[in-house]
Order: sequence, then C-alpha cells, then structure tokens
Amino acid sequence: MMLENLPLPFFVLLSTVLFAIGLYGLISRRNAIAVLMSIEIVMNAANLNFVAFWRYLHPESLEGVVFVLVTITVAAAEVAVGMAVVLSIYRLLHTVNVDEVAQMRG
Amino acid sequence: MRTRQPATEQYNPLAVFIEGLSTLFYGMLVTWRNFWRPKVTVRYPYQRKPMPPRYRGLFYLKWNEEKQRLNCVGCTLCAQACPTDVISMVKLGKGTNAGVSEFTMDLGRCLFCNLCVEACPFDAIYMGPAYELASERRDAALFRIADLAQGGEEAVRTNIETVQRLMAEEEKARPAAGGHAG
Amino acid sequence: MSALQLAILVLLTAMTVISALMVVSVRNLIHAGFWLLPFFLGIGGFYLILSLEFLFALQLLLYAGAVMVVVLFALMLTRDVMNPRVRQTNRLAIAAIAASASMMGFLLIVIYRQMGALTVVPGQVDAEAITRELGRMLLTDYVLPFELTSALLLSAMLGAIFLARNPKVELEEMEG
Amino acid sequence: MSMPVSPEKQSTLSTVDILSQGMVINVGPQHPSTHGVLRLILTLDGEQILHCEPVIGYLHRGLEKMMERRPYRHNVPFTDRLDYLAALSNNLGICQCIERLGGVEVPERAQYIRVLLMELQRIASHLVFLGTFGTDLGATTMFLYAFRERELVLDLLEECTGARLTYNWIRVGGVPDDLPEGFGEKVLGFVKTFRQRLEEYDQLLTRNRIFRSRTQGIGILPKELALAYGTSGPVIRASGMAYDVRKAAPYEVYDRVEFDVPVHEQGDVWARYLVRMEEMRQSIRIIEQVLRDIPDGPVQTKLPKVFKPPAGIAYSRIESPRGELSFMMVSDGSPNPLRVHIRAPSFVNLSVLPSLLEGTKVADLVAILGSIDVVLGEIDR
Amino acid sequence: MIEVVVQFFRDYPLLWTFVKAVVLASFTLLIPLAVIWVERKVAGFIQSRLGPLHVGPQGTFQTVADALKLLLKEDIVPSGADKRFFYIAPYIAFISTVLSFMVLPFAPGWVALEMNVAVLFVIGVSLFNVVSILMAGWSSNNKYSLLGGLRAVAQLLSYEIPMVLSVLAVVFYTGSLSLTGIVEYQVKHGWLIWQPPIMIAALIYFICALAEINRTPFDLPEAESELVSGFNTEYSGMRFAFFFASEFANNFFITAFAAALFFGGWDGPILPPIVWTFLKVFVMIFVFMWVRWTPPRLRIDQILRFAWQFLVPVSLVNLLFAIVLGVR
Amino acid sequence: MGVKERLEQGLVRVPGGTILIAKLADLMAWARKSSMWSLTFGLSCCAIEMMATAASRYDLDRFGMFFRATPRQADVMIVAGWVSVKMAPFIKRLYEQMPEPKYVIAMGGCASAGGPYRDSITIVKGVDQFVPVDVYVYGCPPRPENLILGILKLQERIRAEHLAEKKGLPRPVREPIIIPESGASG
Amino acid sequence: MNEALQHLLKQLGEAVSEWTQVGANEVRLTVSPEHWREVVQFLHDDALWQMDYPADLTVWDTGTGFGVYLRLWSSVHNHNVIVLTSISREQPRIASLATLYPGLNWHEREMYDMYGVIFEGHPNLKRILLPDDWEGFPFRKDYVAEPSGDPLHGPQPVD
Repeated sequence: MMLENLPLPFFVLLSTVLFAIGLYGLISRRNAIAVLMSIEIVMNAANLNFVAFWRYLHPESLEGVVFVLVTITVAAAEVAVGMAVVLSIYRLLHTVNVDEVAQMRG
Repeated sequence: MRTRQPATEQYNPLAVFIEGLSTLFYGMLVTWRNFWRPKVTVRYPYQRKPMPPRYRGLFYLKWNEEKQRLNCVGCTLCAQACPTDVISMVKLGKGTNAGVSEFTMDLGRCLFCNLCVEACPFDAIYMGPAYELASERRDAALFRIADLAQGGEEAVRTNIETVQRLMAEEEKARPAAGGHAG
Repeated sequence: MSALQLAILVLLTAMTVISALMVVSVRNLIHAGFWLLPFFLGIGGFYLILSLEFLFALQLLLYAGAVMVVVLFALMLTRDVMNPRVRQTNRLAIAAIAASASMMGFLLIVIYRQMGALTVVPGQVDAEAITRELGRMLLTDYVLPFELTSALLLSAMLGAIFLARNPKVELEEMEG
Repeated sequence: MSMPVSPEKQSTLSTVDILSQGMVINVGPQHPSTHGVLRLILTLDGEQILHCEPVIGYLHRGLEKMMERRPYRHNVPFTDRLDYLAALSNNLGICQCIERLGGVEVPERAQYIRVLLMELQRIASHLVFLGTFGTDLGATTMFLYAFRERELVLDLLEECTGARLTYNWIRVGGVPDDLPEGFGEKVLGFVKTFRQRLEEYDQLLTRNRIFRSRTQGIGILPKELALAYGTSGPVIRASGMAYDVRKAAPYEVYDRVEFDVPVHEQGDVWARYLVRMEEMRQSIRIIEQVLRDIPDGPVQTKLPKVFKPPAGIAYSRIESPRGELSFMMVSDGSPNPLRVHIRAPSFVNLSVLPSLLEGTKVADLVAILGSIDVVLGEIDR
Repeated sequence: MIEVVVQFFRDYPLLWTFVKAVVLASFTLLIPLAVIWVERKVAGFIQSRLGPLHVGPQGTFQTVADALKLLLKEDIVPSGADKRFFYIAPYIAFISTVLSFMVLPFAPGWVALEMNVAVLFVIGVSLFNVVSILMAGWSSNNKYSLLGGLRAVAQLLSYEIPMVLSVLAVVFYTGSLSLTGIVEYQVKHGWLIWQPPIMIAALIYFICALAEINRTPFDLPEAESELVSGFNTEYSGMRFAFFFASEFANNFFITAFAAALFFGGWDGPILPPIVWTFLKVFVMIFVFMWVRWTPPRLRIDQILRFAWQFLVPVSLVNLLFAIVLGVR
Repeated sequence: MGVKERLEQGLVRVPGGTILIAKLADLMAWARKSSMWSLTFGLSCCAIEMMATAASRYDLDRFGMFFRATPRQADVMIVAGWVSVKMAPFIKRLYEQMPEPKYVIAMGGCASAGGPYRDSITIVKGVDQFVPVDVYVYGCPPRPENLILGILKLQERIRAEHLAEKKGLPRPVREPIIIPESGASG
Repeated sequence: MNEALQHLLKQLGEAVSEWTQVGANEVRLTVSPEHWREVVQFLHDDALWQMDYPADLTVWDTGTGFGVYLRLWSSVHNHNVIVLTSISREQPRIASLATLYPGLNWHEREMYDMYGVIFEGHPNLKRILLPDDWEGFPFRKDYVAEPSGDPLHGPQPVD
C-alpha cells in the first residue's frame, strides 16, 4: 500500500543492520539460549531480504516466499532441537554457557 | 508408597476417552436436573427461616406479667453453671422475693451451651430465637439488664419497683414476727 | 507517501531495530527473550507492508508464538544459572562489535555499488491470490522441498523429544 | 505452594529453581486446600515429594489444661469445638468417659437418642468431607450439593438440639431433653430424600472417569502401616482392616442395631472415599432401625449437684466420623478432673501423612490430604 | 454530515480501521461483564442457589460493580517483581484478545479487519496470550505464579496443536483461510457441523477450547486448591481486572470462532444475522459453563498426556479424513 | 487508588466538576460495597459456618461476594475462628498483603474477643489487637444469617465512610476498642 | 486373655508391679519406668499378645511426678492393654516407643511439648503444638505464664 515511494534499498539496509546486530549477539553472548536468539535475528533479517527482493524484482513467481517458508520451518525445527540440546546440557553440566561447555568437553 | 499411575501402561486412550466423555455427560445430566429444580436459597435480609422452638440464640430474662417482675431472683446459679463466666449480676433484696438489679452478660465469650438455662430453678432465663448479633462495636458484646430483660428498660424499672415494694411489705410483716431477714 | 504512512514506517523500523539491539545487549536474558516479541512483530509488520498477509500470520504463529515461547520456557527452566547481574557477554564482545561492524561495512559497500540495480518499482500483486498460489506451488513445483521440510520438522521433533528425555523427567514435568 | 509471603520475605524466597533437587516449599497455613490451618513443609525433587513435614498447632488453645480448671460437666460444651464437624461425637465421648469414671447409668431411651444423633452427625460430617474433597479436586458443584444436603441434616439437628454446629446436647447421664414432636417422621423424610441424593452424587462424582483417575492408585496406605501408625476410622478401613469401635467395643446400643462395616482393600484415596460414601448408607440403615426400636422412658439420670467421681483413671472410646475418638480422664476425687486427655483421631491420622506423601507427585497432595479428612480443631486441641 | 464522515473515513481507511479497533476494544472490555454475570447466574442455578441478586435487578449490575471496584483498588506491585513486565503483561493479554476480535465477522460486513488469512492470524495472536501469561508468571516473583505460568503455557501450547489441526479440517473443506469466506461457504452449502469429519473436529475443538480458556476439567492454571490463583496470584486491582476481562472475552471469542467455523456464523432464518451470531455464542457459552460446573479437574500430567497421546493423533487422522472427503 | 486521585484532580477544574466528583464518589462507594471479595481463609468452627454461608442455602454470591484464594484480590478478610499466637503473625501478614481499601470482619466470639478461651494462654483475645476490625459478628458460632448481617453492616459502614468523606468530614475513626469488663471473674 | 496374662506375668513378673483385669478383654498393668520399653516390647512381639495397634499415649501431672499412660490394642486377639507407670518430676525421662510404634511419635512429641517429659531415643523430639520459641511446659501444674503483652508472640493474658 505504501510501497510506491519506498525504495528497495530501505529493506536491504534494514536487513543489513539487523544482520549485523544478530551477528554481534551471536559472537558476544555466552548463554547458549541467547546465541540461539541471535541466530533468530539473523534468520529474520535474511527472510526480510528474501521477501523484499521477491516483491520488488520478481513479484510474478513466488520462489522467494517459498524459500522464506522453508526457512521459517527450519528455524522452528532448529529452535526445538536447540532448546532440547540446551536443556539436556543444562541437566548434565548445570550450565548453559557456551564457553564453559566447550571447556568441559572431555 | 509410590504412586501407581492408574494402569497407564496398557490403557486404551480411546476407550478411556469415550468412558470419560460418557461419564461426563452422565454427570451433566445431574447438573441439568438441578438447574431446573427449585432453589434452596433463603434470601436472608428479605426472607427468614423460622427458628425451631429449641433454638438457642441470645438469652433473655423472662418477664412475669402476673407478678409484674422478672423471674430472676439473683441466685447466681446460672453464673456458677457457666463454664466461661459469662454472667454477673447484682442481687436486689433478700429472701424469697429477692430480685435482680443488674444482670450483665458478655456475649464475646458465651458458648450458647444452655447450661445456665438448665441450672436455673426459677425459669428466669431462656435462650431465645434472636441470632442477629453482628455489630460494628466491640463492646456490643456486653449486654446489660435492660438489653436482656423482656420488655427492656421499662420492665427493669417495674421489676425494681416491684421487688422493692415486696421487700418493703416483707419488712413491714417481719417485725411482728420479731425476726429479720438476713 | 502520506505523513501517516511515514510515521508508521518510522515506528516500525525503530521498533524492529531497537528491539533487536535489546535482544543482543540486555543483561537479563529473560528480558532479552521478551524483547524478541516486538522484533518478530516488526518483521511481521514489514511482511504486511510487502502485502504478504500469509507470511505475517505465519510469523505471528511460528516466531512470536512458538519460537519465542520455547525460548522463554528454556530460559525460565535454566534461570538459576543466569544471574541478571552478571555480564552476559564474553571476552569477544569488542571483537564482535568489530566483526559485525566490518561485516556491515562490507555489505554496505556491496549495496552501494549495486544501487542502480536496486532502484526498481515494485510490481502489483493480488494479496489474496498469493496465498492460493503459494499453496498450489508448495504442492506442485516445490513439493520436494515442502516434503523435505516436513521430514525435517518431524525428525527435529523426534530428536528434541529424544534429547529432552530423561529417565527421571517425563512429559508431565514439562511444566516444571 | 507457599502461602503468599510478605514482600520482605519474597525477595529472598523467589528465584529458587523449580527443577533443582531438594527445593523446599511451604503449603499453608493459609491455603485453600489444607482444610484449616495446617502447614506442610515439602522438600521436592522436581514434582516429586521427597519429604513432608506437617506443622500443626496453629489452633492450639490448651483445651486439656483448661478442662482441668473446670468441673466435669462444664467441660462438655468445650468438646463441641474440638471436632466441629462432629460436635455430638465429642460430646458423647467426654460424657461416656465421665459416666465411666463416676459409674453413671444411662437410660435406654437416651442411649437410642444418642445413637440416632450420632449417625445423623456422621452423615453431616461425611457430607462436609464429600464437599471439600470435591472442591479440592475441582468439582465445585459437589461442594454446594453436599452442603445443601448437609443443611437438611443441620435443620433436623437444630430442631432437636437448638444449635447448628455446636450442639452440646449430650449430658452426663443421658440427653437433656426428649426428641421433639414428630422428629422421627422428619428424619425418615430426610432419609428418603437423601437416598436419592446419594445416587446423584454417585452419578456426578463417583462414576466420573476424571474423578477416578485422580483418586485410584494414589496415596496407598498399606494395612501394616495403617496399624502401626494407629490410624482409625475410614482411613484404616480403606486399608483393609475392619476396625470400627462400634463393632470392636460396642457402646450405647450399637450392639443392638445391624450394620456393616465397609472395608476396602486398596488403601488408596479412592478406597477412603468409597468407605465414607458407604458409611453414609450404613448410617441411614442404623437411623431407620433406631427409629423403629426406640423405647419409651426417661432420658436422663439424676445426678448430684456437685459431681465428684471417685479417684481413678477412666477412658472411653467411640467411633467418631474420623475414627477412634478417645477421652482419658484422671480423677483425684475432687470436683475437677486432674487430667483430661483427648485422643483425637485426626491427630493420629495426620501423623501418617508424611509417609503417605513420600514419593508422590505434588499434584496428588490435595487429593491425599483431602482423603484423610482431618479437622484441625481436634488435632491442635 | 454523514456523507462527510463517510468520505473522511474513505479517504483514510487506516483511520477507519483504528476507529473500529477502538470500538472493538471497548466491546472486549464490556462483553466480559455480560459473560461473567451469565456465568455466575448459571453457576448459581446449577448449584441450587440464585447467584448475584441484590446489586441491580437480578444482580445485573454486579459485574459492573466488580469492575469499578477493581479499578479503584490499590495497585500492588510485589517487591522483587520485574516492574515493567509486571505492568504490561495484563495489557498484552488484553490486546491479544482485542486483536482476535478484529477479524471476527459478527454479521455480513461487520468485521473490523477483513483478512484473507484470518484463521491463521487468530491462532497466531492467541499465542500472545501465552506470552502474557509467561510474563505475568515470571515477573511476579512468586513461586506459585511461576509454576502456574509454566503450567498454563505447557497446557495452552499442547492444546493449541490439536486445535489448529481441527481448524485446518474446516479450512480444507471450505478452501478459505478467511473467516468471512468460511461463513459464506456455509451460508451457501449448509453448516459444516453436519459433515462427519468436521463433527469430530468440532468435538476436538470444543475440548481444546475448554483447555484454552482454562475451564474445568482443564482449569489447572488457576486451580485454587493447588496453586493459589496461578499466574495472577500477585495481581490486584486494575491489572487483575484486565486478566479477568481478557479471560472471559476470550471465552466469548472462542465460542464466536467456533460459531463461525462450525455453525455457520451469522447464518440462520428469520432473525437478523447479528442476533444469530450472539444466540449461537451464548448457547455455546452456556454449554461451556455447564461443563465447567460438572466434573473435577485433571492433573497436569494427565492433561498433557491426553493432549499428546490422544488429541494430536486423533486430530491428525481426522485431518486426513477431512482432506480426503472435503477437498474438491 | 491512583485512578481516583487523578480523576479528582482533573475534574475540579471542570465547571460543575465538584458535583461530578460527588456523583463519582457515590458510584465508588456503591461499587466498593457491592463487590466485596473475601479471602478464602477459615480457622475453626466458624469457618464451617462461613462455608455454609457461601453454600446454596445462604449464598453469599447474592451480594456479589465470592472467595478468592489470594489476598491480592481480596477486599475483606473474614477471620473465622480463634486465633492462637502461632497463627497471629500469619493473619497480620495476610492482612498486609491485601490491597487498600481493605476490611476485616471478626467472625465469632473467639475472633472478636477471645471467646470462651478466656483462660487459655495461647489464644489472642480478639484479632483487633493486631488488625483493625470493622465488624464484629458475635455468636458461637454465628449463624450464616448473622454473618450476612455483619456483611450488610460492613456495607453500611463503607457507605458511611464515603458520606463523611463527601461532606468534608474526617473519615470516621474506627471506634475505640472498649474491652468489656469481664462478666464475673470473681 | 487369662492365659496370655499368666504368660506375661511369668515372663516379666518383676517388672509388673500391679495388674487388674477389667472386663473380658482389658487389662491394666502398672510397671516401673525402667521396664517400660521391655514390657511394651514384649506385648508387641509375643504371639499371645501381638499388641500391634498403638491407641493412645499420655502423661499427667500428679503433683509429685508424672504418670504415663499407654493404651494398646491387638487387632489379632482384640485385647486391650493399658500400661501405666510414673516417673519423677526431677528426672522426667522415659524410654521412647516411637521406633516400635511409629504412631506414638507425635504423641510423645506432644507430651514433651506440654510436660517436658523426655522420651529417650525419640527420633525427632521437639515442640509440636506450641511455637518453637515458647518457654516452659504449660501443662505442668506449677507452670505460671507471664503474659508477654504482644498478641503475636508468647503467652497471652488471661482474665
């Protein structure tokens, strides 16, 4: 509805910023769950980019959206497995700190 | 004493589900029936349940219309019978015609046990149907003779007058016999 | 673009970026988890702007609903190891800033150089038709990825159940 | 499940992990399902209860000591406030004890009246159990139905005794007054209604699958343990031990009426529930027999004004709705007892709770506690 | 005058939607008053008593008084609570309810936001409720609240799945994700409830709806006898009122949703469509209450086991049937 | 109470606002007295009568009263039964956890004045020693009607408080507690 | 009953100082406190008695000492036994039966709470009914409570 005056670079820039934020969190966070949250940000940035490119460049075929659909599903699966891993690590080692987990690897 | 889960291992979820649903409907029949039944609620401030004659509410001192006095003679038998020392009184006069000038009861510790009534040989006190005892004041628990006597203030006054008159008559009759009460 | 539209756009952008920043920087991880909600909503809002109602609903359902709740659940179950007073970043924090800044710079250069290709006018789409078309495509052209995703989801679910399984902890202890 | 704690306490209490081992939580003393002011300190491993420590005494008033300061007969009204759901049973308990101490005979008609009142009281008490047990498990309607029928019993008792809850209608040497006019017919009328209502309860609750899955196999009390702990009443009978004082040591005219002692073998919450439901039916049977057989005659033995029993020790035991209620009195020949001891059935039944709860889930706590049916007034005395 | 207003809103459709949203929000605030009153009356009648009676004729103003009083109560924030989240949690719950009402068609054209993926939207938005419960439970800094919150979330998520699956059966029948579309389909082809797979779907939906709005036998999150008051233990005054209101508005919504999905929405003879909608909703609400006041509640593990071991497989199989029978 | 103050501050500036405030205050008092949720909290015998009052025969819901398990959502605390020293701190704490405006009904002789336990060293002789009591419901135990009467008295009291406030009078102080002289301790 | 009683007297004659038979199946034994545990153990284990049900345990203050009262019941033989003993005021100690009959655990705690009688060998002898910080043993005849003046703590005034 308001796309007429909204250029594509806006979306690209936005997703770049979000991607960078996500990347920062990915590297700097210690808690495994926080790392997973950062990954979600990165994935959402990518999704946004996909959809924007699809909308501006190839609105006639829906490949971009299909890809996003697949990504979202994968993200859901990833979170499910990720949380299961985190919880079992927590039960085992009583920590969810990625650094400590790496050190404890025996 | 481990909790045994009710046969989780070999239970058939479908059968349980159907059983659960059917027993639920079965129970819902009961609630349905009760939905249409007449309600048992007594709408209290507007509607009252009649009290049975034996109901033991707030007690009162009986007024004897014939003798124009309260039946109480101030013998303190009821106060002795009370397990929680609810009653105190001041005796008025002496002898057979004695009365009571002050009679106090502390509702705050009354057990409504009826022992005082049973102890009274003169049928002077009685536990009546009054049960509305709520108050905003704590000292509302303290009932004086005027609150307890049948007929209130008026009755107490008449009672004292009657007793004093009787005392006076007795006094008049006594000197002839040469004795004195006491 | 009307003023109202501009305002909505600015608000949406601000909400998304700020909440993303909060997610990665807030000390209290539960707060970070709750900050995911406006972030996902913001992304969903952009989908709506891009006339993808379906994706918006999906975003709500899967991200704002499922993913976020699972994350929060995990956070609350492990909350005794995350003290909000403790720094939640590791030694790499500065390196991380550098890395993400350089990554962003790199991307910005790429975008800047491709600016010409990016200045395009969006085509018209029929919002209602998209959902229908999407469904058709998923069951015809893209049936293989679709099925693969479902297989992935199933295996993820089984894997998650297997991983989370603990001889002592049964399903009923999901609630604590 | 702590009671809501005060702000200053909260900050230290919270953020204890729920999953971690040995978490200690508090249930009560103000908690909707502790049936009064009972406090349970639970040590948990996840959802499993490792250890439970009941804390009692929140209603303690030193009644036994207070009784030592009063003449024998003045103590009867206080027993109303012991097990306030079955005040008449307590009245009977202490009166029997005093009668044994002083060698007082009770007229036959008074004995019949006592049995009649006792069984009405049992029904009223079990109805409270049924109602509160229903609420504990979430069946709120059951609570209101049970209380609705309980009001009918209370109406009867009120007409006979003049009070709703604290009757004080059993005296040393009999009962203070005869039954009121037409009482028998009213009781029979009630019995007729109540039979139908019992069917309704079965339909609403007993047969309900959810109810059964919440109660069956939960909180199993083996027979040996029930004996060793000295539990009594429905608790021990649900564990397969047919111990009922009315049969084991018949008092009043219980040896002249016919009734069965319901016994269940499983020892779980469900069995305790069933035993109580069955007991209500048996009480109806007793009531009908009593009304059929009741003889005419006086209802009270005359006693001296100052009652001084000879020195000695006497005890009485009766079957209150909660189990074996026993009074023990030591007399030194003075008008006041030297010592009154009340063996409250709930006190003993509650002491088995820690071993019942060990290893169960927190969610079953309310069901188990509700099925023991304790009254804190007599536990704390 | 009216034309000017109409024209104004035609020029600014977003503003028009906003107005509708405000109207809906007030509706969401007011409808619980009616629902709670009905609930208390029905509960009273089922339990042989009269329910609210003395505040207004037949106690009709009872809930108004309750709401007013709650607004005037002191607003306690427990010390140690996470203030910000504690503050906003009830509003999130409330907003989620308002948002679901946005796409609900009350009558032809009476819908605040025509959305072609309304069904998905509703389900997505209802998950906000879950977030708010987690937020409330966590931020209260009370063990009861947290336990209640986690339990509530476990329960809501578990029952969301069979619920979505049973709703999807309807979607496959009608080929539409829009609620208006679904109702229009039923106006044309007859109510869906008469289709066998949908019948089962409706039953599953009914059970899940009971769990979603925390009704007995699934009222564990608020089980008084176990967790004092569940996730809202620490809430008082206005914030509690919002939780309360959104819970009962949800009750209304979930039945209205069912009416649209299975019972033809506004479809019905003689009476105007809006009346039909409300009629169906209130009949269903009555049934919900009737069920609520009958059985005891389940234990949390039984609830979750029932969802995962029974409802999910059954609704999956049922969905397959619906696809086979329904997709043309 | 924040809403009320803010409303009042806003309204005085409006012409005719004072009348509006008066009407508003009426409404508030009405709401407060018509919807008293009480705390599920029973101690002893009186608790059973309290339950009976809530049950079908007397039905407290008629007055808009129902029981809330958490003190945060309760307006009135009915102390039903005797209070021992071991229990008193908990009652005080529960009272403190209730939000303003809050009311206390002492049900039964024990909660009001110590009841029959006059010579018990563990029984507190009346809860008004540590929480302010608005209505005393005497009786042992009070009949459900009696409790309902107490509730009606409390409603009157709430109205009276508000009327005093409206006329600019100070809120009626809770009447001084006069501990009755013991009946016949001698 | 008679046979069992004879058996008991034969085995533990010196411990039982006095005995009376009341009715068909009730007997009262008075034992010395040193033999308390021994007698009860015998009653519990012996095949002729099998007193497996701990019905009641209490203590009373005789003014000079404490009397202890134990009532047992046998679910097998339907015997009732009352065992009595008395202990001195200065040394209120007696063997605990809580390990033999877990049901007596709380009774013994209560008696400790009220009379200060120490049950030796009790697993958890602490106050049960009174607050933990209560001073003195209120059921003793010589106990005088000093009102603390605080409704939330300590003894309350009486009138």
